Amino acid sequence: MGWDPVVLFFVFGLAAGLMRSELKLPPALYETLSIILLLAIGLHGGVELAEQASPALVGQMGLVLLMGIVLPLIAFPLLRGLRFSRIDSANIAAHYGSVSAGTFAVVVAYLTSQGVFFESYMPLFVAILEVPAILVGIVLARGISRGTPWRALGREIFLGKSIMLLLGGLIIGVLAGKEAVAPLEPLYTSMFAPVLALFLLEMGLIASKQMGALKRVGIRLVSFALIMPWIGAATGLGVATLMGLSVGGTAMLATLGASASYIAVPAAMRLALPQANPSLSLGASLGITFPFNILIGIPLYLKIAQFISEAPSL
Amino acid sequence: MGWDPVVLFFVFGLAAGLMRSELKLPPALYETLSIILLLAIGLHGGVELAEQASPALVGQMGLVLLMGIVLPLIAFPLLRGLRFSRIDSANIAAHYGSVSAGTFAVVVAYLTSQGVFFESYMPLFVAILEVPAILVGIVLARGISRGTPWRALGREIFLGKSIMLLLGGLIIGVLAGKEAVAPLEPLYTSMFAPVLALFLLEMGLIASKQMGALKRVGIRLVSFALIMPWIGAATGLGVATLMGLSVGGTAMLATLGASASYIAVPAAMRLALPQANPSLSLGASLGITFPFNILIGIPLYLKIAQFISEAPSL
Amino acid sequence: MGWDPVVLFFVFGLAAGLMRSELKLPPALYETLSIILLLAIGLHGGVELAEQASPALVGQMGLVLLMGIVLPLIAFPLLRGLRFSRIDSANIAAHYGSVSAGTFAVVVAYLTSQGVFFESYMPLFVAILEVPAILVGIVLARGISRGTPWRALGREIFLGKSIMLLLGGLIIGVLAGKEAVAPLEPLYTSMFAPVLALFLLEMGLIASKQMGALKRVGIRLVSFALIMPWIGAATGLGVATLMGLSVGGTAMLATLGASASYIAVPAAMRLALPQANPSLSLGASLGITFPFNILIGIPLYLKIAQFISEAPSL
Amino acid sequence: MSNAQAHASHEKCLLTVICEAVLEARLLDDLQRLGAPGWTVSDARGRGSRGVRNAGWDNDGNVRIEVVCSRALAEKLSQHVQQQYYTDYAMICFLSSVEVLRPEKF
Amino acid sequence: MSNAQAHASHEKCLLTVICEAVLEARLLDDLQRLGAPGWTVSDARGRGSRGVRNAGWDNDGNVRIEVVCSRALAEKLSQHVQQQYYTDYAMICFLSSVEVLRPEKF
Amino acid sequence: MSNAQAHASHEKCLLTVICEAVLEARLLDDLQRLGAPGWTVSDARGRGSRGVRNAGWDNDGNVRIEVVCSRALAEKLSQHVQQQYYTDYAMICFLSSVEVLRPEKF
Ligand SMILES: Nc1ncnc2c1ncn2[C@@H]1O[C@H](COP(=O)(O)O)[C@@H](O)[C@H]1O
Ligand SMILES: Nc1ncnc2c1ncn2[C@@H]1O[C@H](COP(=O)(O)O)[C@@H](O)[C@H]1O
Ligand SMILES: Nc1ncnc2c1ncn2[C@@H]1O[C@H](COP(=O)(O)O)[C@@H](O)[C@H]1O
Ligand code: NA
Ligand code: NA
Ligand code: NA
Repeated sequence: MGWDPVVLFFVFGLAAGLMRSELKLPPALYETLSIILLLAIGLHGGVELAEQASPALVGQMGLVLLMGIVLPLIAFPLLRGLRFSRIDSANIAAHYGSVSAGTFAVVVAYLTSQGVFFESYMPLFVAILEVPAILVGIVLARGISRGTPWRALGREIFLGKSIMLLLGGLIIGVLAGKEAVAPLEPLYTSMFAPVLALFLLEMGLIASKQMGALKRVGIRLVSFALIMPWIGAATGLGVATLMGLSVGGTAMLATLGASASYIAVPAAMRLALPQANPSLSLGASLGITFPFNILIGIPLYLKIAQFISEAPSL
Repeated sequence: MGWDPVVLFFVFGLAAGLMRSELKLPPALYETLSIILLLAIGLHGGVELAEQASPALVGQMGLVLLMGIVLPLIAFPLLRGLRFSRIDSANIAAHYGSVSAGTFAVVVAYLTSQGVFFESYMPLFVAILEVPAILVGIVLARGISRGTPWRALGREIFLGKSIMLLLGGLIIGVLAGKEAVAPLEPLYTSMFAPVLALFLLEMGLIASKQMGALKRVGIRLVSFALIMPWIGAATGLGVATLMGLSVGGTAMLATLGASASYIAVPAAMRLALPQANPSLSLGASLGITFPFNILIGIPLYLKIAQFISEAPSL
Repeated sequence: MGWDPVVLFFVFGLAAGLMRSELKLPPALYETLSIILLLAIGLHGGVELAEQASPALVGQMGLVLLMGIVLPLIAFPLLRGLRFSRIDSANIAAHYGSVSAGTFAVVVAYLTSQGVFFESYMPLFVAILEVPAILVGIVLARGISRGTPWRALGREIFLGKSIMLLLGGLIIGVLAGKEAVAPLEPLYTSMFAPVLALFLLEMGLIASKQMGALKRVGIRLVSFALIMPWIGAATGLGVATLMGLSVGGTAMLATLGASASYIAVPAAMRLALPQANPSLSLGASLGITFPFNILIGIPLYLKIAQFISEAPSL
Repeated sequence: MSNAQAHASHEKCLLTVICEAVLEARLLDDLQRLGAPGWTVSDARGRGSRGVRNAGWDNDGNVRIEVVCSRALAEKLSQHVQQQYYTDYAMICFLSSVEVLRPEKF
Repeated sequence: MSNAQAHASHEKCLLTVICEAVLEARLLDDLQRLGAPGWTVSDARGRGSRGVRNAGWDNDGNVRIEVVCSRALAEKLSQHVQQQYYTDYAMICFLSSVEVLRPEKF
Repeated sequence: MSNAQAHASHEKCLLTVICEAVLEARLLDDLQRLGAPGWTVSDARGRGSRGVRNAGWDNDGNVRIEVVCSRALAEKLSQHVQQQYYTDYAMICFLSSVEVLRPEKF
């Protein structure tokens, strides 16, 4: 088998951006693609959730929530150790504690193309992981001060675009059920790969811009952006093992742990923590960690998950 | 069977809007979706028309045209009775005498998912119903005065976006025929439901804004917007029975009667009757009648059509 | 069989534009459609190229390159003879020496619907033909002067949107191979015709505007725009015969020869040769030659190619 | 402004009209008829005395039209526009002075 | 300007704020709270002391907000906006004078 | 303007260039090279002496570029732009005076 064409679209965007090509997608297309991806992921998850829901799921959700709290708490001291300011460290930690729905879409496409089974309610975990790191990040930066406009922040976070779309899709999937959703299946079957390919083309273009910006910031940020995915992936692997997920599910949770947000968190943190420098967090998340996960991380996490599952003593 | 997911997308948009979520679709996407829907409806109708055309159709078209003239003449005195100004009454009557292509798309999806047969040339009637109510509305407001720029109005109406797309699709379908149109079928088969779902998501967001505006306007307008669909549906049922339509076709014509325009008519009336308050007509049409038809009306009209068709004496 | 519906969409756009209808597509949709078409053509070509590549291809590529150099050299004296200024002649010649990817998409759809085989690596030739005419045009206008900013022009041309997308798709197709690209196939199978239909609708609207502009320019330009396609097609037929292409491939190369650019070349020439009047070149290319090829040329070129292939002595 | 004179720039007037998008074609026809030398249009959204116009869908956007011309023409255009459309449509108009290098264009 | 007076037009102030798009909702809330009679928003991209903002994706665009109002209010609004957001967000603000025909609107 | 002075605001110049979109990259390069402190770009359509530019497709739109800077620089930029591009491209340029609160930015 050749290269994964969906990933090649990302490489293409990256290359076009680095060559300073004229190529750009209309902003409305990028928005449309990300709306469709989020809805499709949510809907697909909801449909399957309706079929497979079990009481054990509640415990699993708790564990995933915990993971979303722990990850930024690991990232923060690491960043402080690398001499980032308290505010910037908290901001970057929030990005890395949360998840990237784009990366999730790629791991879905990858496992599907490899024929690896995964628990179909994983999109639920994407939604759960989006939020806690934001709150932890804010507390890390400000303490639990009175001044924090929690109400406004809560609105901002829970009513933000990406969580609404994921949860909306999920709930629609659960309420409607597999049979009724059939006419909408193209959203996560035949249309999924083409939409994802175009989306990754644009992500490549965006990432190439962030890489340019990174040159100024230097080696400390790049190191963090390359180290943190391993820690996140390891945490995800651990939690998945505790939860008793399948090999595919384990690879996915590792990917989620390793991924850093670039939609929901930047928007929320920009308003909640305006003093933080967004070019640091976006540079790391989009310019380094996203490409790393797409190009190297995901296949690797699957390998490791397979290796662990075959290890006799575990 | 669970809830209809396409309708749930509307509810989702409505809920997101009422919760004041950040969610919004790019305007270019909304425009694209409505262009595709109109073309797909027209094309599908045209293809079937080419196969099923019969002399009886001419008579049926005449009856539908009549229905488009009668409906605003019923709505107008009702509105005057509710103490709306002459101008506003004429404007709202034009909206309710005309039809909503979005509502038509939903009834198509609903009947298809229920496996109910309907005459495939119904889109022709959508196109026919769009126009006469606008003219009647203008005459109701202004009388048949000399001052009315009929030429300019005619252009505005017949060359307006929605009629062009419906008729354009229809004519292409007729000229090309089923076999040749095959490569375009995804427009009204696999892509139809996903496009409609996204469209209804946006319609939900738009309707939620109109509902907010309705609070100021009060109970009289809401009453009208809830009563008129029943009258329109009854008229549609009657005309359909006269025309000898199938159960599905009857439910559809009832839906068309019950629906109120929010694309073609607002644009035309804004220019033809600028003194009318557009927030009244759009508030009623989008904020009340559209949701009513989507959520309650359509299944009901089908039930009634089925009931009538089974009644022995009819 | 009825009319080709894809072509009817072009006629529809043309008619709507000439009737001065309100119909227009959002610019972002037009951009999206052309991006998808270019990527799909490239990807499809790349996939097939990977399967069919042969050493003979290198020679064929050379011949096609030569054709791209010769065509503007034929067009230029013709234009000078029609009393266009040197600059304008060079500019128009560059447009006609290059190719129109939109026209290519139509010939792909046409041959496919007619069940005519063609060499699947034809998109490679589209990419090759885009460039040389631009360079020839610049030299014709300026001579090989020192002042010409070749570096900047080179960037402009090779990194321009349409070549990037064609080549990017092509390379991804080659690298990934048929099996891996399978999930992306809807881009050039089920989605191709609907995307092309919408694209041609917009092209019709655009062409109608150019036709208006043509009235001022008069008969000389129209003559050129109607004569040159025959010359280009003849050249394409000749080169294709030399190359030993199939009947379908021959019709395609004739179409490429007959077509004139309206995306890559205008953008490049506007910057390279600003003194040239863009409404002459776009008027001819979009207003006359594009419609001519879509409506009359393509079926004709196929007929001729079939006739030649059946001629015993050739 | 003496400074400007010294650089051979010339004072002209910039008329800005912000109104609902549905008026665009009609207003531009009027501008042409009344002799405007050109115009620039961009899409906008906004809020005024006639409520919020969010540009979320077809009938809900504004346009921002700019015309550079002589003060006399700008005043004529703005008076026409306001007389014709102000009562019935969401709209505002304002004038400001600008300097141009090639006055013959406007 | 005496010319303007003669035509019964009135001087008002136009405040233009260009800032990152993420601020839009918050800024408009502030404008409303501080009494702005209306505003017009359009999308933009740009470059300033805080780098390039290309509007290529969600978190990377600017908006251009215009308010026509009295000079006093414009100064109040611009001072508020700058105090509140200037240090942390990409933003510029400027004032200019414009003439309107119906001063009661602003 | 004395009023403005009293509020410690400072007079700067706003250069607005409206031109065909294909020039955008090149113009912005020039602006940067000539020392513009920043710029804002938005998409537009329009009509002028060189016909209608409808923004319907790739090669048919305008952009509206704004630069706030010192008057001297604005004149230099506008002269450069007009010399370089005016004959061959659809384009207009105009200057107006604006007041800013933080002159050090521009
Ligand atoms: N004071 C203002 N400043 C800037 N724009 C305004 C102002 N008032 C109204 N507008 C714009 O003009 C449109 C129509 O205004 P109105 O007719 O007052 O609703 C609004 O949607 C805004 O875009
Ligand atoms: N001198 C300027 N002229 C015009 N627009 C500017 C200028 N400086 C900054 N801007 C705009 O304001 C935004 C924020 O500026 P800044 O905070 O300086 O990065 C930029 O992205 C530009 O859109
Ligand atoms: N008098 C004017 N007022 C406002 N915008 C103008 C004016 N003249 C030209 N423009 C704009 O500048 C562009 C180029 O102008 P031109 O080079 O005259 O065709 C046009 O497409 C319009 O967007
Ligand atoms: Na993470
Ligand atoms: Na009706
Ligand atoms: Na050619």
